[in-house]
Amino acid sequence: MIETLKQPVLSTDHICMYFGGLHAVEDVSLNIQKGDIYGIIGPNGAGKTTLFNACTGFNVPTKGKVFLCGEDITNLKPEQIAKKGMARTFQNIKLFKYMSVLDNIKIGFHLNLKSNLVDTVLHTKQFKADETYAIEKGREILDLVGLSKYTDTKAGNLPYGVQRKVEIARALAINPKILLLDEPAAGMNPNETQELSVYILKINSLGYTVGVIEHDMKFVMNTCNRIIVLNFGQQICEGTPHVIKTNQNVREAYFGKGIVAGGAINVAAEN
Amino acid sequence: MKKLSMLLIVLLVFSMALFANGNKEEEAAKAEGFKGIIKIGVLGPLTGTNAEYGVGFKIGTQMAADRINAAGGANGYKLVLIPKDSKGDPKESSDLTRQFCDDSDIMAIIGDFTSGCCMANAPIVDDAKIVQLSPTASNPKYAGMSDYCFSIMGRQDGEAPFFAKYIISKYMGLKKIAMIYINSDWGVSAAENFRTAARDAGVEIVAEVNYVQDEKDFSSLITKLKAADPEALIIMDQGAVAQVINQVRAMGWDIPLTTLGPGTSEQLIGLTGANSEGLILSTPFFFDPQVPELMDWKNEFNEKAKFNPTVHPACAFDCVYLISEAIKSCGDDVTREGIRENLARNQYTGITGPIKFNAEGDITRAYLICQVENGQYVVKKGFDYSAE
Amino acid sequence: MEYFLNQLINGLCQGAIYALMAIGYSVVVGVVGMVTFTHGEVMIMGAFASYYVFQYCGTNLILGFIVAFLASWVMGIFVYKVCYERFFNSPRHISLLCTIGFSMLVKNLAQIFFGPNQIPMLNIVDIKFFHIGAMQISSLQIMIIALVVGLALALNYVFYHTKFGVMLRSVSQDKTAAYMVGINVKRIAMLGNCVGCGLGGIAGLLICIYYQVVQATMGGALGMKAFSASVLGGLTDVRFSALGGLCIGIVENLGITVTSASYRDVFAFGFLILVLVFKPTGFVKKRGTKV
Amino acid sequence: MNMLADTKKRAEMVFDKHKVLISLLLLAFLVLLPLISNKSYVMGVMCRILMYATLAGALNIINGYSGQTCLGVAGFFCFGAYTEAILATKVGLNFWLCIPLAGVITALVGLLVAWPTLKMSGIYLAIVTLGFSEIARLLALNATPLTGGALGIKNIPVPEFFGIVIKNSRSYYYLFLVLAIVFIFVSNRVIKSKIGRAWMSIREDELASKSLGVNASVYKAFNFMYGAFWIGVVGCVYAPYVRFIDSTYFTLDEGWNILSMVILGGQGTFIGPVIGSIIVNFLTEVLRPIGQWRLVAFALLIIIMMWYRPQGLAGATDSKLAGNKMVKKLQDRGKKHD
Repeated sequence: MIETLKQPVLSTDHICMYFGGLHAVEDVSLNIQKGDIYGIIGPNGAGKTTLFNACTGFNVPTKGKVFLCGEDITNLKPEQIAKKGMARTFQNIKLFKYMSVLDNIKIGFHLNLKSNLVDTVLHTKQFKADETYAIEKGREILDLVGLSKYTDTKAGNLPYGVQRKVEIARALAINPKILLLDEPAAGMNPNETQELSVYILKINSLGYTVGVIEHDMKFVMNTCNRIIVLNFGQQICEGTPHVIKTNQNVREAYFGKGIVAGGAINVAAEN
Repeated sequence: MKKLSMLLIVLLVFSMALFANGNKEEEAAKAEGFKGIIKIGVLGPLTGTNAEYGVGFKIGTQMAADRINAAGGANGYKLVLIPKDSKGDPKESSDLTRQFCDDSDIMAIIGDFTSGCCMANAPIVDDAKIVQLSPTASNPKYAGMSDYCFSIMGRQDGEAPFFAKYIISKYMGLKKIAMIYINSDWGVSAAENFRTAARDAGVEIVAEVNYVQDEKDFSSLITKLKAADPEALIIMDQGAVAQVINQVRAMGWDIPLTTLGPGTSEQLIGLTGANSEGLILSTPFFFDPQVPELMDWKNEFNEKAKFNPTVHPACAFDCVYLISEAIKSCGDDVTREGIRENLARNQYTGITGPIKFNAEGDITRAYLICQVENGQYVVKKGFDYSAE
Repeated sequence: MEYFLNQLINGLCQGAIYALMAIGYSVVVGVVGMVTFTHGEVMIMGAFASYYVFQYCGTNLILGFIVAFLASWVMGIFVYKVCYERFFNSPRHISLLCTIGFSMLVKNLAQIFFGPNQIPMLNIVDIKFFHIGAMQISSLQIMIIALVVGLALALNYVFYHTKFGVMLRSVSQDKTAAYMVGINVKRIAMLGNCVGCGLGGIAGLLICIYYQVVQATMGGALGMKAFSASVLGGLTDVRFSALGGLCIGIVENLGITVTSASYRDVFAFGFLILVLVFKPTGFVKKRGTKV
Repeated sequence: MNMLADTKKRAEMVFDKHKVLISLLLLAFLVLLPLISNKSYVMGVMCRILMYATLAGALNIINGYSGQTCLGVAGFFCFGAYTEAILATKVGLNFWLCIPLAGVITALVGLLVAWPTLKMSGIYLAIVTLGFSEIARLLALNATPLTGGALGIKNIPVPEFFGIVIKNSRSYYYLFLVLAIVFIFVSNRVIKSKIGRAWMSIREDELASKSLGVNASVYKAFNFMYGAFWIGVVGCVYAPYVRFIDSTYFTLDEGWNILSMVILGGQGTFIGPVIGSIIVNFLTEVLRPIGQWRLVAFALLIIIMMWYRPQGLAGATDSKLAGNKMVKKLQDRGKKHD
């Protein structure tokens, strides 16, 4: 019991990601516990998204390992990792624009549907069960996250903020152990950001573990219960919002201290 | 679901368009003093790579029909030709053949150009019991496919042996030759028959290569043949002969060339210029400058077609006459079967020479030896092979 | 042995022509960023243009090449206007299908206006032969190889040592970025397309001189060879595409020497597919622009 | 504008109501057509329409639903037809057994072709399929002992159905009709299932569908096999219909022809290819007199279609197939909402 509590949902072990000479992620180790809302922050080019990609199998890390509930998923393909129970969203929304919101969710259920070609052609019990399951669960999720009024609208026609929420809802459909959000608040106005924060807290309260990349300090501080700060690929601090606020390195990373900032600019120039 | 009904409407329009037909020609013909009209379908590739021959068909047959009608028609009936473009595509050809078969006015079909098309049509004409008389199909398998299939080109297994026996071994007196042929139904059967005949005639084929339709680069093949160092090269094709000749010369290989297939085609000389000088070939028929009516025919054709005829339109010309003869001997009740019977029975001598069908519906022709001398085809009667 | 060397020379010559076609092709694909099926037709148009020039102004090779280049350049403009200009933001397959339609259009119009038959192109160059031992090479073959190498080098220079070349490469790598730094992307794309087509035209003329015949229906097969050659070269890399062309030519001819010419395209495409199986992006390390 | 949209919606609702009726009407019309006119020409054309409708439909499964670019349809067609011809003439296998066999073999070939290019961008698949199509034709032309080489295979035995010999084009009309209906029925069910959704999600956004656990490569491969299967089946029925096949039946032009049906008719819907087949074959008949210009007309039609309606006449308007216009429209809407 204690162990299961102790065991992190997602953990990376000294993970490195190099592109040629560029060290995008350098020796980062993080542990996301069950129930966390785990913030990953850092200035532009700090390697946040790269870290995500390394975790979700879109890039294979150069060194180090990734564990999902203690299971090594380092070299798996994205779809396999998704199957293991890790869902993600993208920095630039990747909805199926032309499909209705419900259909988007349905595709999210892909992994939970068991019917094969024969079932499909003959419309066996299995198939009918699957379809009904997909639709009902889909509506359920939409109700849960309060998007039911959009059920049959085309995803592409929705306002930006709502599209975000739909994308997250779709990620929930695969019933993930952990949900990784890549800059969900990007390009949102303050109100939308506010809504989003509430939305994420709600999802978390439903028992989902969430990892979120964000620039917006305010957003992160209000939403997350643990935070890791990256700078030029290296983790410079990890802890509760309070710890972060008071951490010297973080201040330097963001507001600059001569040398650090200068060095930073040089490095940036090189890459 | 709008789409479904859209589909329905399109279908209706479509079928209406298909069922609509009707004709006034009958009355017109009667007015001209004919007993009635007899329609003959003409199939040929009016477009596509073989367009030259298809157009030749169209004009050749029309010339024949005009002459016959001018002379009071076939047994009092006016012959009306219905030329259609099969593009040398078997599918297209089959559809058009079906169309002909449905039209009860059409009594016989002349065509198609390639053996492939003719063989694709064979089952259809067999069902419809209508004659398909091909001027040019020379695939030995073709005529046998149905009682209603005829060809007057003369079969490969007629011409190829003649070529091996008389031209290569007797006339040219060679023992080692190389062979390049097109990998098509025509070319393959030609090569096959040539091989057997050559074996009998004691001619050794030291090298043989083939290529597919639309081949353009023969250099590596020629190098291959050259390596075997034969005494002469025989080219079996209609379309690409000119290119082969040119490329043989372009590779600086001056070897005696002979060709089986194109006949006395003016286009060939045009395409090869000086390269084809001395080219030896066999032809079932030749526009002999000594024979005035042949020259008239040639000139008349040239006026209409704006290019000189090969043997093929001449054969097409004869086909129409064959049909009209068959109609004549049918007497008054002209039926498709009747035409078939009489066609098989009749004997007729056209501009391309005497024509008498064997049991299968093929004919065996006598061939001439021609050679290109300063840009002209000249008949060589080196010896009288017909005596043997 | 000499026999094989002779075959090798044939292959080399063939390959050189493919290489030239491929160069033009990869310029088009590289700069425009879309795959085309019209290249074959464009080449043949060039050949026809210079054929008529030879007819009326006597056989002047230099003039012929210039005319072929310009004619195909003009064709390039049409292709660009019809198949590319309005499709930069669309899914790739649309412009692809559009080029297929365009090539059908050109091919059939050509058959209507120039006739479906072969047209002779005799004695454009008077052929001499050079013998090295038992293997021989004709002046025509030498000319072709030399011309192709020259053009390849010239193009390489333009690409990597001139302002225009820099623009072309920038557009081919990232249209938005190029636009940001103030390059008139559409115009450069069109120019690049035209350059590629022009080179195609020269290739077309060379082919027709080599085969001594020009025919409206020749384009399709050649276009596909150009396509496969530049796919071998990673689609956008000029130098590797040339290499791809050479390889296909040699593989074809050596294949033919051991079997028969009926298998020509089997060797060409079989080789292509094999390479793709083992090196998914052709000879180059990584694909330049995403096509 | 709004009015118009409303009327359109209302019209569609009406049609939806009478959906069953309309389809029944259509079916009755098709079944009774031979009684209206059993001219073998009309029947021949109808056979061709139905056949190409199925072929185009199968191609549309690949190009339209999963957004892959397959240009080698003629090659699969060739494989199917030759499989039947060889099995029927050399082995003497029953036609009805040949159908599944031909389908499966073609499907396996499809897998073989698709596999190397699954990980690459679509264009590689395009060129590989194109090359495959030529290779298939040349193999048919050169593997003389098996395929009869250039002389082709003639006198392919005609199938029997409980004693009824399926010989004339009229009986083949019914055969093709049944085939087309079965194809549409089965494929419709597949598309409206998990599998179909996966295909479409790949078409719309491969990365996203991967992130949702859709195994893109496997589904693409399966999609390719599924399409190839049906193309093979059609080929299998086609062989005894023409009684004589050789390699000239399966040139690239044949491929372009089928492709143009899909493009004109519409991708990503079932009705699209059918309409495409009708239009193309209908024009083929009507425009015969103008000879070569007919193909010019087709080419122009394709270009115009790509310009103004990339998804085709009856294609899936709400899909990536519809090109950038749709995207723009959506973006504008999105902006308005912000």
